[in-house]
Amino acid sequence: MTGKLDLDPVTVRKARSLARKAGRPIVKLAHQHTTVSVERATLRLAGLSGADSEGTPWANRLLDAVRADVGLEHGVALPVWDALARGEAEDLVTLAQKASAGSVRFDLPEGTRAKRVRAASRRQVGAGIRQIDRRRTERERLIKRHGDAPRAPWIYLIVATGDIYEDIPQAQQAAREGADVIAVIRSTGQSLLDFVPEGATREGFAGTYATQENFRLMRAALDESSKELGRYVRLTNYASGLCMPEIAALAGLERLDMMLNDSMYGILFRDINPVRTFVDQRFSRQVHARAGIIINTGEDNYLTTADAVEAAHTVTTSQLLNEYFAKEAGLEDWQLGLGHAFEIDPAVPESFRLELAHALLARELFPKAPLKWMPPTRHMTGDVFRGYLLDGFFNLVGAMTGQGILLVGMMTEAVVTPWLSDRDLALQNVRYVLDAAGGLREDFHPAPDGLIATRARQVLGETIDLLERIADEGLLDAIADGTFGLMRRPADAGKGLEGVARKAADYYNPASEILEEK
Amino acid sequence: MTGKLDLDPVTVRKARSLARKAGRPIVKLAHQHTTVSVERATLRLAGLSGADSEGTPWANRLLDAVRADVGLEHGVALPVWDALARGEAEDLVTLAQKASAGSVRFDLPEGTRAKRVRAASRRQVGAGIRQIDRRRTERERLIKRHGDAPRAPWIYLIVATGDIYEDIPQAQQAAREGADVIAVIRSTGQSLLDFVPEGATREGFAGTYATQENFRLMRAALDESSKELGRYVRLTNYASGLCMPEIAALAGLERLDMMLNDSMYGILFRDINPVRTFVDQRFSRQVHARAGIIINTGEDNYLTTADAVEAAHTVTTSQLLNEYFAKEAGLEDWQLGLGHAFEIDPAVPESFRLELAHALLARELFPKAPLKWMPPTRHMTGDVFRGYLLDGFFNLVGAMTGQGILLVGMMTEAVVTPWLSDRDLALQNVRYVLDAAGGLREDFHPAPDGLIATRARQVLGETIDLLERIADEGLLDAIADGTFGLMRRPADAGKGLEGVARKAADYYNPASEILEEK
Amino acid sequence: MSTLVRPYGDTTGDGMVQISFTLPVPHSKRAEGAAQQLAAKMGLDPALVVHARPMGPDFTFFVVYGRVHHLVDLDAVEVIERDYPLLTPKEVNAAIKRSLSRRLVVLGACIGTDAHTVGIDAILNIKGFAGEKGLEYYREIKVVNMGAQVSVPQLVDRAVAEQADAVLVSQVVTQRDAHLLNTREMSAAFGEAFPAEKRPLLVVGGPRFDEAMAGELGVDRIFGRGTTPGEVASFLAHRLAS
Amino acid sequence: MSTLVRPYGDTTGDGMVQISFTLPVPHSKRAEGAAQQLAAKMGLDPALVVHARPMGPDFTFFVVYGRVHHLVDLDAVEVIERDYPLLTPKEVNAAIKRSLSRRLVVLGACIGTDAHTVGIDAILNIKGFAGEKGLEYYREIKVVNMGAQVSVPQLVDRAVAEQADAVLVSQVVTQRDAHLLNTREMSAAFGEAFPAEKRPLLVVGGPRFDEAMAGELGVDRIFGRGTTPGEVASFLAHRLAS
Ligand code: B12
Ligand code: B12
Ligand SMILES: Cc1ncc(COP(=O)(O)O)c(C=O)c1O
Ligand SMILES: Cc1ncc(COP(=O)(O)O)c(C=O)c1O
Repeated sequence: MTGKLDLDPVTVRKARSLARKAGRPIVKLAHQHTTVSVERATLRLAGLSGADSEGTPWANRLLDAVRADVGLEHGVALPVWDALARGEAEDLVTLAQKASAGSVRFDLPEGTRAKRVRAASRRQVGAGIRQIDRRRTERERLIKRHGDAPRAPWIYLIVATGDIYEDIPQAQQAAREGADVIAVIRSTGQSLLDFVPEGATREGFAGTYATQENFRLMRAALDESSKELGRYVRLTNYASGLCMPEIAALAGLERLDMMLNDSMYGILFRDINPVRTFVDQRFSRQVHARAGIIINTGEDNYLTTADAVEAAHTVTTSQLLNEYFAKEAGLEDWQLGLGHAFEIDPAVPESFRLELAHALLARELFPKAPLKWMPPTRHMTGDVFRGYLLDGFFNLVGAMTGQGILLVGMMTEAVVTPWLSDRDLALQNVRYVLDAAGGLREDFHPAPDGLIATRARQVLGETIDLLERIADEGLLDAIADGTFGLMRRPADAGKGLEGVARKAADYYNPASEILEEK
Repeated sequence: MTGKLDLDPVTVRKARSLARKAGRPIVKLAHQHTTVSVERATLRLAGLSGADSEGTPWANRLLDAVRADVGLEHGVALPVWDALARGEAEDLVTLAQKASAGSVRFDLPEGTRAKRVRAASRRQVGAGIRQIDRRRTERERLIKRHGDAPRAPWIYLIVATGDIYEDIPQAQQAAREGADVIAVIRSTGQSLLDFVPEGATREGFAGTYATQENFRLMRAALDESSKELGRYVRLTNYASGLCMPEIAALAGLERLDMMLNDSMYGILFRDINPVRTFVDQRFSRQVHARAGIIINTGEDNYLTTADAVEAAHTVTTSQLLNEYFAKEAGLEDWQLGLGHAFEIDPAVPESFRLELAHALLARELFPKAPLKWMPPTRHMTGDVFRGYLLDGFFNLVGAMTGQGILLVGMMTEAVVTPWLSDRDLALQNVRYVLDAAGGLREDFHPAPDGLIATRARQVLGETIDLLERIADEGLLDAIADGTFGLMRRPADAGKGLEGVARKAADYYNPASEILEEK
Repeated sequence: MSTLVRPYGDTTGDGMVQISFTLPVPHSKRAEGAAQQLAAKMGLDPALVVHARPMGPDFTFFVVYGRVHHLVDLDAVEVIERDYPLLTPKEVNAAIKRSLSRRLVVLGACIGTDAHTVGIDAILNIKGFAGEKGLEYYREIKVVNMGAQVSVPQLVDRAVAEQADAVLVSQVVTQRDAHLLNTREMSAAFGEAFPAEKRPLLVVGGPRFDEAMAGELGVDRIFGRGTTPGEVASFLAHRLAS
Repeated sequence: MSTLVRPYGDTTGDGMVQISFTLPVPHSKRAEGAAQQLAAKMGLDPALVVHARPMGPDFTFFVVYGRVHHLVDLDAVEVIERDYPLLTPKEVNAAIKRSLSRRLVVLGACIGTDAHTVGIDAILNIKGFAGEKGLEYYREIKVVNMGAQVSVPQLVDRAVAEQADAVLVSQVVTQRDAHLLNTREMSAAFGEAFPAEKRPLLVVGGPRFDEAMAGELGVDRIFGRGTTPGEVASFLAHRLAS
């Protein structure tokens, strides 16, 4: 598989160790802080679900009450299970209801009482994590029963109607036509909600809300399809955003198979506070690791605002950082759907070969990761014929460089969210390219000093320079300076900062404890 | 350029000598016969043009009168210039008019009289051939002045409105958008007319009549475009059919740059008598050789009726035969636009790589010929999106295998004769593929024992077997047996047979004489 | 299935369609407005001109997306449904044998200047089409295939000579309505050459015919895109041998 | 140029267009007839259904080619033509200086949940678009760019605080008419927050707006696909500094 670029192993090792150097302080930061969403995720793992009549989840209600009484810095476990131990309520929902009615006061247990409270919380959260474990086993069993995707790359299709009940038949139809992975695009704006909506929903804009019930409905529908089709059809949704940890927990509980989860996406593209993001990210990835979920990172997004040639090395840099953070959180190579994209202006001479160079570099830097290969979006126009052609050449790069997950490009990218027929046409395109030209990989041998190899080496060189700068000045400052996707995001600004707290000495979180044990 | 397939030179030599063996008897046949069209072409070279009030060309009128009086077997020159010498008319048109009014009788001169008559005819026909020479020089001068096509492959576009006055602006627009070669498709049925229509025409079906005036109008329009665009834009039309020799003469006189001219197309696809075709073909190619016209052969057509995988070796076989006949007639390597096509069913696994194998085989067998690469037609459907994609992959094969002349595929192939917008979209497609991926040729190295090289060797092997059979049983019998394009065409049937005559001992044709001299 | 439906883009009833066309006007805001106007006349509202590309100084190509408000009434759709049973070759042979007690004579050709024989060959040749054998395979059918570019007088003469029961004509080239002109010429010639009751059954086929036009063109049946030999054989048996 | 034109496929006046759509019906002859019916309602005559592809058990995708008989009347095309002069940055600065004698304050944002800032940034950031510098480059314009996902109340508050002369809003997501809903909400809020004569100039932009809808949406101007910063600056100068 590797070796077409003949990358220098010393350089590659250097790149990885620079990423480690840049990432380590961030991991330390994550150890030192907690967030509202980490704590709510803990409550959800303990079984708390549902919402009040206004749609505010009980997890939010309960956490807010706890925070008002004792602050966030000790974690939610001690005060909550203390209250339960005190008999304030027989279960978490009742406790949340009472708390939001103002009829419970929270306290911090100490000494042996604290010890017992910790154990009780660990038992209850542990049950949730065991449920995630069961889901993982169930996935393995279903894959064994129905069979896996028939080949690489896996074909990944989105649905985005905004209405889960329209999404379902569309997803089933997409699966029937060959999709190995279905992604339900999330409604615009959900990533900035500091709660996870409840129930089945029908009113998203350009996407459908990520809710536990929507997860469940879609997973059940795809289980049906898997049975019908004799191959396990995977389901994807989005973790990144203000509720990363909670969504990760719900995804694990409902047996989602992949999650969009990028270490910096929320910071760069949603102006979420960097510390909040890094803390949430680490917890959510620990949950994914446990759940056997494959993450998809978001480097492709950089190229929708920055130039894909000039900024190619920022993609590689971010992939190395994402890899470091992911592995630190316990994810394995096969779980790393590192992102990149076919976004070079098609008017650039040799653009196709430059794409090959970038895609091959990623392939050879991360030989065991199921890279996520994203279609052209930025240079798509209303000329749907041209768009269909570009998508074909995108598919060809995917095949020639052995990408693991192929996001299917839509000819209407610049026009509308995909129509039923767009997906059908797009799949025809993928199928033609893979079947007719997939084997071209065998005949593809970039000359050692040709355009492709030279370009790949150049990007790797620029990556090392950039990583050196980042390791030097610190990742937070680099982000503040607009290094990625041209966005400037200072560490002390951005959304969700008020949901971050530095852990107190007695901070306790049973979920983290269990997840770190592994 | 060569060497990617590592073809065995001994095998290649063997293929060529078999083609020679199969072709030589046909050349002999051509030497022994003449046809009405060869003789009319001779008259046209001597300056006879125009038609009677019913549209029958004077060349036909005159020849028919001659034939009625003395037969065809002596050639038209002796009786015609004899009549002129006798003072029956002061020029050819007047002679033709009188002859068709029945007021001249033709005779065969003998002895010294015949000698003088021959000399007179040679002088007059020689003037026509000198005009062709001047056209050739003019072309060379214009190419020098305006510049040549900017790169290979040359981009070849068709116009086909049926109306020369609609064709002209469409052709100019196509040139503006990047066409290096414009082909005016001929009206259906013209190839079966045993005369060349006269004047500017506006009523063709699915194409425009090939007439001297239409040639002139279009060439003048493209001369304007060449000036406007700073590159010489080439013009193509069709020779094959019952009037091959005459059309070749007119094309030379009007400075066309390429001609569809296949040694067997008329036989196979228009049921024209084989002897008629081979005789006409040889003469017409001698004229093309003199005029510096590039011929385009028609092997692509086989694949519209036969299966492109099963029949691949018939294409190679026919290319070798066309090459032999062309060189024998005086054409040089750079004038051999040997045809082949992207016609494998896209549903066949690895179809794209099989196309590469076939296209590369042609490239390496004929390293100096500007191969004519034809787009998919047979497997095009009303799904214009899919069609646009296939055309893109067709273009890619063209670029990766160094084809010389790229016929631009149209997404509406299965629907309508091309629209203005189809051509524009098609050119965008070509431009994208050549600019973005053209260089991929450098990175393309089929493994010595991989699918591509193995397939190419297999096709070459089957070609040798077939050529052996043909050389053995004779080409005429092979054609009668349905060897090519699944058509059975016996040598004693087919259209135009009545226009063939075995030459008499005193046969004389000044055009042949001059053309053979070279 | 409801009998009233709308186009479906992304959700039920959204009515979304895609169109493309060229206008003979130079590209400008006005040209885009003109594209919008045409789309509106076609019933798109709203209509989004999502792509406008100048093609030389005189033309602009447009891609438009939008919602049409037309309803499609499935009950009002007229289809030339098969009004005869689909028979196996065996059944066709048996029917002919029973009712004619001689072989049925079928004459086939591409008429006019049309040289596309693949379609008629698909129907006539043994090899057939889409896995079905062609009419030559039927023991009780005698097939005379005249091939390409047959003139109407030739065809009529041969029909007389062969005492054809049915004449099958293919037309693939449609530019300037060539197929319609040729078909009309053909049916008129047969009308003249034969008394009505003796005229052979006239069948035309080709990928761009409207199957509903048989009456208008003076023929007995039209077969379109994707026809299989079995359908044709069954039709012949139904009309000539039952 | 004649003022009445038709689509151009292959020859002048042929009226040819291409359309594609999906119908929520299983593939069958009837479905093809339904496609034909829709095409006819759109004005195609003849209409050729050249492609019909079943998509699962419930849907069929169609491609149709045909001739429309609609005429496009170029004189009747309504375009929002630029009704103000196109100025250079220098001229814009001079005009503002002359008539306002202070800097013009422009507030920009993507409102609602829309996070597509590339378009508004193209207008506002120095870097600009299509070779033209953005409004930040203009000495006499003060630009406040609030970025993405700004709520309407936030926007109004900031407009008050900055004493904005003009508010520039971008909307790229259009699914379920999000852009129209958000724009209406925005204009209504400004209507409530300001007396009519004090209300800042409201400008919206995005690739899928119909520029003729400004009145309907309660804003002063709409800019569509491909707008350049210079056009916007000139418009502002025209309306606020002349
Ligand atoms: C193969 C082909 C050729 C071959 C023909 C070989 C041969 N012996 O037939 C060659 C290369 C010679 C050729 C030449 C030309 N062709 Co051509 N050709 C095609 C092509 C690629 C495929 C046609 C085909 O074989 N289809 C497969 C058969 C099985 O399908 P079918 O014909 O539809 O037949 C089915 C049904 O319609 C029905 N049917 C058909 N006839 C009949 C008759 C009866 C009685 C019945 C019951 C049923 C029936 O049953 C059949 C089986 O289901 C098409 C493009 C395309 N992809 O469709 C262009 C096409 C038909 N050709 C076209 C043209 C214009 C030409 C040329 C004039 C120039 C050119 N562009 O190449 C020349 C001249 C031909 C002439 N004088 O007629 C145009 C016609 C445009 C139009 N609509 O008017 C097309 C559409 C290409 C294009 N877009 O320009 N062509
Ligand atoms: C880049 C991009 C993104 C980036 C945005 C980064 C950023 N910081 O802006 C990222 C990756 C984050 C993104 C995310 C999403 N996107 Co997005 N994205 C695009 C993309 C590829 C390009 C848009 C763009 O940058 N165009 C270039 C700019 C310069 O053009 P413009 O916006 O038209 O602006 C010009 C004019 O319109 C005008 N203008 C625009 N605004 C204003 C304002 C004023 C005041 C004025 C005067 C002028 C003006 O001037 C500009 C210069 O000429 C398009 C597809 C495409 N090729 O168009 C999809 C697209 C816009 N995205 C879409 C969607 C649905 C999303 C997502 C919801 C999910 C998804 N499918 O990815 C998410 C969530 C976004 C959210 N919450 O809003 C859809 C919208 C569908 C629709 N019509 O409703 C599109 C069309 C893709 C698709 N077919 O699904 N996206
Ligand atoms: C890694 C990642 N997370 C999340 C998202 C979607 O985020 P939002 O829901 O905020 O649009 C994307 C979008 O492409 C992404 O790449
Ligand atoms: C070599 C050759 N000659 C002639 C023609 C056209 O012949 P006709 O005018 O008979 O259709 C073709 C068509 O593709 C061809 O390939």
